[in-house]
Amino acid sequence: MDWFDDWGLSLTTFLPLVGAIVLMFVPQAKEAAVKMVGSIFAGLAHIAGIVVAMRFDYGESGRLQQVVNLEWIPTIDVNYHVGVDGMSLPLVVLSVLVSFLCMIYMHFHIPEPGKSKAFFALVLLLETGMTGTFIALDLILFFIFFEVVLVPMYFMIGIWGGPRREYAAVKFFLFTLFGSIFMLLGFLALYFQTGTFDMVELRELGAAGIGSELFQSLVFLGLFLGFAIKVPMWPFHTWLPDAHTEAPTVGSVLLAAILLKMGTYGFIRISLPILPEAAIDYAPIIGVLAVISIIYGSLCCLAQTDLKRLIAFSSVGHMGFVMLGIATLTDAGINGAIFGMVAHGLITGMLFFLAGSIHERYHTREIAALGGILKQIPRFGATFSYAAIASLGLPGLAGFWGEFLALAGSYDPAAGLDETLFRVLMVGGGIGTVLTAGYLLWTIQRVNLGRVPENFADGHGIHDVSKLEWIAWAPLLLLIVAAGIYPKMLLGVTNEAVDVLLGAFGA
Amino acid sequence: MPVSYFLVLSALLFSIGIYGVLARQNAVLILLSIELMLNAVNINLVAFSSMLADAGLDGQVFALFVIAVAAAEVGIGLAIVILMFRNRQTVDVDEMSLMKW
Amino acid sequence: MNVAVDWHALAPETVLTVFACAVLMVDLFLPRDAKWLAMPLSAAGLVATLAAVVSLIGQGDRLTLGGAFEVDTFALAFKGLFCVIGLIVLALSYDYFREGEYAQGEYYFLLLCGLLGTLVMSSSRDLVSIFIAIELISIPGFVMTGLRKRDVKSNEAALKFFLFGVLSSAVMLYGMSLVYGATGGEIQLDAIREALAGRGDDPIVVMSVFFVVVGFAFKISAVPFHFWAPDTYEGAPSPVAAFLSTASKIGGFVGLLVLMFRAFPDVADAWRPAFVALAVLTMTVGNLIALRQRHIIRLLAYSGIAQSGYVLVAFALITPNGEANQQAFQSAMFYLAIYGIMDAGAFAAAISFARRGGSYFIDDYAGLWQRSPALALLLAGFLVSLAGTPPMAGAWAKLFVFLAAIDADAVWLAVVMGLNAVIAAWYYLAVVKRMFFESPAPEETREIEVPYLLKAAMGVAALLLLVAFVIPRPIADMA
Amino acid sequence: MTDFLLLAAEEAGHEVHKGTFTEYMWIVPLLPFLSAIVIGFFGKKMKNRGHAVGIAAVAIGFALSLVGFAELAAGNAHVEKAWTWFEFPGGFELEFGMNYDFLAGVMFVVVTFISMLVQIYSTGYMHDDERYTWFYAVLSLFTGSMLFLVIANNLTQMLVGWEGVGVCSYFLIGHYWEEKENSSAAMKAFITTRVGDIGFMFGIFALFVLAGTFNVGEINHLAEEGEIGGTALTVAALLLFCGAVGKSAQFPLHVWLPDAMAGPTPVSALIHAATMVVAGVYLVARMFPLFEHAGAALDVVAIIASITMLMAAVLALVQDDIKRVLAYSTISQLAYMMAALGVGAYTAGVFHLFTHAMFKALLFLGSGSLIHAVHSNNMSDMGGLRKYMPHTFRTFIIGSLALAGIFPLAGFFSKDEIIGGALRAASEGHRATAWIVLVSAVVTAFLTALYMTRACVKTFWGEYRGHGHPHESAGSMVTPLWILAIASVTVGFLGVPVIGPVHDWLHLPGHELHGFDPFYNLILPAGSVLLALSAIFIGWQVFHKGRLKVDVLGGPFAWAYRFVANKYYLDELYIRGIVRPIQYSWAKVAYWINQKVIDGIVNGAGTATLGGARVAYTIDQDVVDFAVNGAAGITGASGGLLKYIQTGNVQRYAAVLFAAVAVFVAAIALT
Amino acid sequence: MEVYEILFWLFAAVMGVSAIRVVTTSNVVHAALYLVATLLGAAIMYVLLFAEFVAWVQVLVYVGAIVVLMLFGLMLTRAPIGKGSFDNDQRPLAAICALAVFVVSSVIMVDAFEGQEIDFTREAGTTSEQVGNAIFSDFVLPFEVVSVLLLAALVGSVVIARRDEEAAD
Repeated sequence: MDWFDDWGLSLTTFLPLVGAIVLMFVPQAKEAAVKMVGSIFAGLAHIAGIVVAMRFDYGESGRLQQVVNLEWIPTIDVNYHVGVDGMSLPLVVLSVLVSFLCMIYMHFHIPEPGKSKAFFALVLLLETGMTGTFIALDLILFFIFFEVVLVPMYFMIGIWGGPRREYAAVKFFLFTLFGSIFMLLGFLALYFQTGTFDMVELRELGAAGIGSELFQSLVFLGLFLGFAIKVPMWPFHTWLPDAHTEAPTVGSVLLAAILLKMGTYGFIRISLPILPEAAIDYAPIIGVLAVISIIYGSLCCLAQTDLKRLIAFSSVGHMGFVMLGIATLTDAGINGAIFGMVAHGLITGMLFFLAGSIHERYHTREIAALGGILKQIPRFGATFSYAAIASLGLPGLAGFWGEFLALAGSYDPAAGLDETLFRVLMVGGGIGTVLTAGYLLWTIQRVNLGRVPENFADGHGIHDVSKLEWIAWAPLLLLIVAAGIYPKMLLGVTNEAVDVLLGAFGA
Repeated sequence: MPVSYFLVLSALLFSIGIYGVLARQNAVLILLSIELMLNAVNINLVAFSSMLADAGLDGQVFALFVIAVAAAEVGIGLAIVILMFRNRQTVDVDEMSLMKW
Repeated sequence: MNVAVDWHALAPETVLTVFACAVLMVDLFLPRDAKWLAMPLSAAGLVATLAAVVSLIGQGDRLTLGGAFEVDTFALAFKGLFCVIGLIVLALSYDYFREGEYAQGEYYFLLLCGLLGTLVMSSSRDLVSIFIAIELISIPGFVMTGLRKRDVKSNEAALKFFLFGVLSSAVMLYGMSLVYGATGGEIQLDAIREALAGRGDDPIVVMSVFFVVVGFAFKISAVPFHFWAPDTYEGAPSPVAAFLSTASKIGGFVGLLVLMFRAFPDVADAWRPAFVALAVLTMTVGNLIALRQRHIIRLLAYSGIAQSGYVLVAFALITPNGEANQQAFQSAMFYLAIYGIMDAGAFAAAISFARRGGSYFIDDYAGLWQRSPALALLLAGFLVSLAGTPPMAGAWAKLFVFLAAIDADAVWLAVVMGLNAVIAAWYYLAVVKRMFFESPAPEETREIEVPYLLKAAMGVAALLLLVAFVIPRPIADMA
Repeated sequence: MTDFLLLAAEEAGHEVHKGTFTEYMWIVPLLPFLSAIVIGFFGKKMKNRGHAVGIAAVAIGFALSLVGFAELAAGNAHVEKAWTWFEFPGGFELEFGMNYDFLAGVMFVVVTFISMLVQIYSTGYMHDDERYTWFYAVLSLFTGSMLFLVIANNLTQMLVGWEGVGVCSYFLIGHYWEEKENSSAAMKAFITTRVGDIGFMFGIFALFVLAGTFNVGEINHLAEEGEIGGTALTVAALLLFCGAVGKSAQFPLHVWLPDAMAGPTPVSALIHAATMVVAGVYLVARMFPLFEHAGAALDVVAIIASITMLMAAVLALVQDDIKRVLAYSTISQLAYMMAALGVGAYTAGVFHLFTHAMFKALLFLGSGSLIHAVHSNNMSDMGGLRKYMPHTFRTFIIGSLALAGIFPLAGFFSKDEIIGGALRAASEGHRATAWIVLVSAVVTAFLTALYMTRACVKTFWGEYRGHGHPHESAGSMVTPLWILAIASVTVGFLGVPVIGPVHDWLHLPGHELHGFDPFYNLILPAGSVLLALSAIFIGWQVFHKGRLKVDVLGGPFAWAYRFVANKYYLDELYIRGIVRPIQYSWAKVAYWINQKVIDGIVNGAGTATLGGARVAYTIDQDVVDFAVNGAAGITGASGGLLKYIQTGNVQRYAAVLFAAVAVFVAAIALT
Repeated sequence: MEVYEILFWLFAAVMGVSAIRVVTTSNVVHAALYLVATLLGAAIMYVLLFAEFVAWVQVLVYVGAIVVLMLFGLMLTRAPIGKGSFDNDQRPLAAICALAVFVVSSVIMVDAFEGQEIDFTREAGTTSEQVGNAIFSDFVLPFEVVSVLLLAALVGSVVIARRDEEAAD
């Protein structure tokens, strides 16, 4: 099984790709076969991911493990360097899990205009990109995976999306591309400053300090643009609502559950350890933007009439908490941030699933048109309330710890950061949580509670949660509560890695 | 005798050629102007080569190649002109505001 | 009298010449309905040439014909590339010319001549050879452009191309003559470099280099010397357009590369500004105008212009002392290699779509995906590659130029490139959008049947790009 | 894999006294949680629809609590044990622990006892409810969270339970969510309390930064030792108090509790009278040493409490909805407890918490029985019910008397203790605020008796004003009433001054125990009883005999009445001043900015680029206009001859180019 | 003033004038003839510069072939022999531009080759044999390539110019 320690990660990453290629040769006519192949490969990838997690040595989760480092393009010192540590492992597992669940879900929800083959292939391609981003330890490799994700998502939104899908797709693509160009420039600048693309080496060099202060802050700015757009942080977020609103259910789920994390992950994996001084300089800005995102996102949620769009904006708010946590540069903050990433992945992913299913049952996402879902299809309604309440950060559910730790961190930010400012930010975040509770409960009230509107009274085509839906959702639902009750499940994995990261700050 | 004389002469021819290229409307005449320019080139080359008599005859040879190529080009050019002319007779004018969208 | 000739070094050119003449001869004896046989013959010729090229790999650098002719990695790489492009172009041409019943034999002969020019160019190391090579590339081009003789567009294109071609030659030659004089009678590039060492600010040198650059700027259609290109490409038979925008243009670039990097680097300080201007103008203007194109060939034309802008960045990075030169040189090579393949692929797709009463209008691409998925997918692949996004090799091409730019501390150039990349992605995606996100016009639902050769061409190109993406190492090493 | 779910939790090591049973008190919270899960998943399939499980669980819990309390009483000091929940290298350790002492013990008894009775009662009251099972599941969940909150040995854990009970109360208040106002009431409750909770959370952070731990005992200890102090501590204490204000419905966050009456009456009895709402009091009591050493914190508590108790008592006087009467009474009684703590009368406060739980639960359940009978909350629809429902009548009267503080009922002792404590604190001048507390406490005592009299009169005397024929409720409902009635009569004696065991149980170290004092133990109680009796007499005269009719709607005091009837316009203020603006105006503005400004910029960039493209293209085409002019030339040529190729534009362009090149060369070469 | 200087100035003048006429005359045929004059002048210059061989080639190829070809072309396209402007409306611009190029380049060149003399005292100029040697020593490749090029040009012009009888495409 030792070979697995070398190749497990690559296997996890590239199995879906293989699947996509295999799918090409399955005739579209054989719908069932297509779905089978797709899910099988996603399933295999999932298993591989689990095995990776099992063979991970939690004793020293701060160390990069299962590392593979091969020459790729020697002329510019680009290597195929992959590995996981406590920071990336949860995200890797999350992405394989969610992709697999999406596959299951897709068995009976292929949005218009069908073409299940292409759809499955794209999801698999996407999975490769996402997983790869989290295991890459070489800047260029990271960049490649980071970019690979764009294309399938673009197609997914563009082909299977809603009415304004073209606009949304192009916006998504160009916006992200714009950011990643600057990110790339940052990477190259680092390369010529240090002569390596290797994150590990760069981290060591970074602790000592790379280049002049100006250089650092310029490079950080470049990376910041790339990552902040992906997160997305206010004011770079406007691609998100459109993309989410137009994307097919699965697309939104993957987007929310994993793609957004690539940005925040970039911050903790690359920006912070490699450019610590600059990070300290930028932390206040990031913090402020984060809090703006929180409050602003919540306010926008209150103004939404479209359920899916509302959830999209809620992502802006939640990712704001993640960024706030990162900005504090503290153990608590960054652990909280990672926790928040996973939690948001689970919860918001779940919410998008639900939003999709609501649309499928009621053929509308207009909040005003909906109502009494809990009355009509109790199990579904209950699930919805559950997810929503988890999303508002109720203790005992996943949503809480991320916010708690982020705020805790910002009450007592890292040395060198302005305490007063961050306490103000904390208060802002607190207000944000109240607003969050506000709009989510309001949504529950409008969508879930009350009486069933006449036009749906006949309940035609409106069925409660189906078996396959349960299968696709149960893991998320369980993990939400598990992570809430036993946060150590995650924090135990991450905190050593975070400690290593903070080593760069002499913390 | 200073080589500059020849150089200035070639410069003169060259710029006259440019003038022709810029001011003429008839394809053949433009071609003639370009021939002037090529001759300017040749004068330069030959002048230099005899200025640097000891440095071999590269300049003259170069000039020969230029002449050869020029001949080839003229041939092609006239062929195209003729072809075009021929089509003008046959093809209807209205179809010709082309290559623009 | 008799000079030692390294025939092995000359093998590719020789082989190609032989086959070219063979094609011409055979064509005379072929009955009209068998003229198409010229194509397989030329294909065989190219394959043979490729073989000859391969046989030279790893044999170390060879210098023959008194240094006029050099065979090094650089030359071999490009010769290989040109052969591949040539094969692709042949594949594109076959059905087009067979169905059009244009002068097939002559066409293939001229095509081979043009390719021969590119091969010679790859190895030319003195002014005369470079001049002759570029002429050999251009002159068949003029003719081939005019081959659709009944088509006025074709004629106009030919004439336009011809006039500007000759004019640019004249300008270039004037420059060369001055170089010859200024260097005290040197025509060998290395000798020229020695002669020019430390004369970076000598007016005569600067001027001569300028005339040369201007001449080449016409050939590679760099803004503001680009205006002939789109109309020419559009008017020319599409396969010829493919040839012009790939082989012919890259040939010009090769000439410029050897001149700038081997002959004139010491004068760099004088002409760098010019190249900076050229590069920025070329990519920006090219991209902006491409945004407005609705005719696929014109789109490809302008996008091609923009792409050469990225290559020109490499030239804008040269410095006399030149520790970054190597990087720049490699990036330019790498870019040209990738560009050749992906552009040819894109043309192939466009031609396949335009066959049999198809159209060149992007609007008509609507819903192509539902009509013939494979074609749509391939074209999308090429466009994505041109846009420089993974998972196609185009990403590496861009990356390398970025690298070079950053390496030379020309950050702002890199930024400009980046923004251009975004704009470019925009119009490439617009086509993709049409093909995938829109449904075909009701009457236009029939599948487009694509001839095998075209399929093969596109397939090979796409495969090359994918492979080059996964393992860019070979090209990177060669560059 | 086990690693992946790191389930092994190691001891975090605090001083642990061994107790035989108290060791295992963590079972008590666990039971309801389990029952909640069982009911939730299988309840529907059970023939009793799940209540049996819930009742059983909580009954066992009650038994255990009694046993545990007995052991405490027997002298085993408090038990604390904890496991690490998670920790960060930065000394940031979060525990998952239990801390069982007298305070917790009292709470345990109260919570389990009331919960048990309420659940029994609900079998009758909720019998026909369509969400019966769900109701029981949430009740169990609530009980569990409440106990979890109580047993917590650290603040974060407490916060978790705190929010847990909050969400349960949200569910239960909104139990009849078909009606919008009910779900709105639920939202109001949750969000209002959440405002306080944020303060609580920040308080936790502040304390952690000060004390470096979340552990209650350690924090209190450090506070007593004076290790931590100063403004920071005061701020921290006040932040904690924010949480208390929210949960215990103190001014200015009290507005949610009356609306919370939208929930089923048993819920009101359990959550909004006996248990959850006292969580705030419990928090302050739990952190009492901290508050004592936190500068002005206690004074703030005292003042807030005074305001609240008066305000609420007055409001209780004008309500028609019987549950609202009780709700406001609850608010003012909670304020009473707070006030007690505010003047340092820790024992009295906690004891009042205990007794109040009994009789207030009794009153709520009683009112529930009434409502069940007449199908209306309004006292205007009741009247003369003593004839129809004797049991309810008797028990309700007992409860009211207890609340009014008539000897020898439970309320008497606890309330008396508080007034005494306030007087002591005032006279001995520990705290300036004690006087305020004293005065308001006395007034409130009077008002309390008054509004309870009013309620009883309007309900049980006079003629029946409702519809149908009211009848006594079923045994399942009456039995709990009697049990609670008995409790209300008896429990008070635990707190008999001086000798009552409560004084030992709830005695804080460092506080002197007061011996027998005729003034405090005879005269003062007598006085307060007289006060209450007089209030009852007046009430009887006014509300029953109808003496001294005051025209509240017109007349000189109309404004006052309107002011009170509108709850001092506080709700208006919140709704109009805060909620609506955020919910509508600000949200709209933010979204407008999003769409128009930010997205406008984004799209603007795109449009600008396209514009640039258009310009560039036009120039390009005009300049390089080969074909068009060519066509023109051909037009000329159609005259017969190929005269021109009109390359005019190209040539002009080329001319410019050449000139430019020449200049460029000149510029570079000749400089 | 040496004889060759006189010759130079004389023919330089001739060349200049006729060159100007080439680009200004309004008669196509005249233009071609003026070109002939210029080219002959150039040939003389080559002779002066001891490049007889080039001079001969110039006369034969250019004057013989190219110009004749041109005239044919003009005839074939039946360009008007008579009057008529062949210029577009921007002579001034063109003139300025040409002048700029002339001034700049001549100034620079004069300055650059200050004092570079051409030695006319040397005896006989380069023989065709020397040229041949040069070509076949250093310029084999270009020579071969040019032959291909000429072939291509030939074929090309034939293809383009021939009337393909059948109605293709």
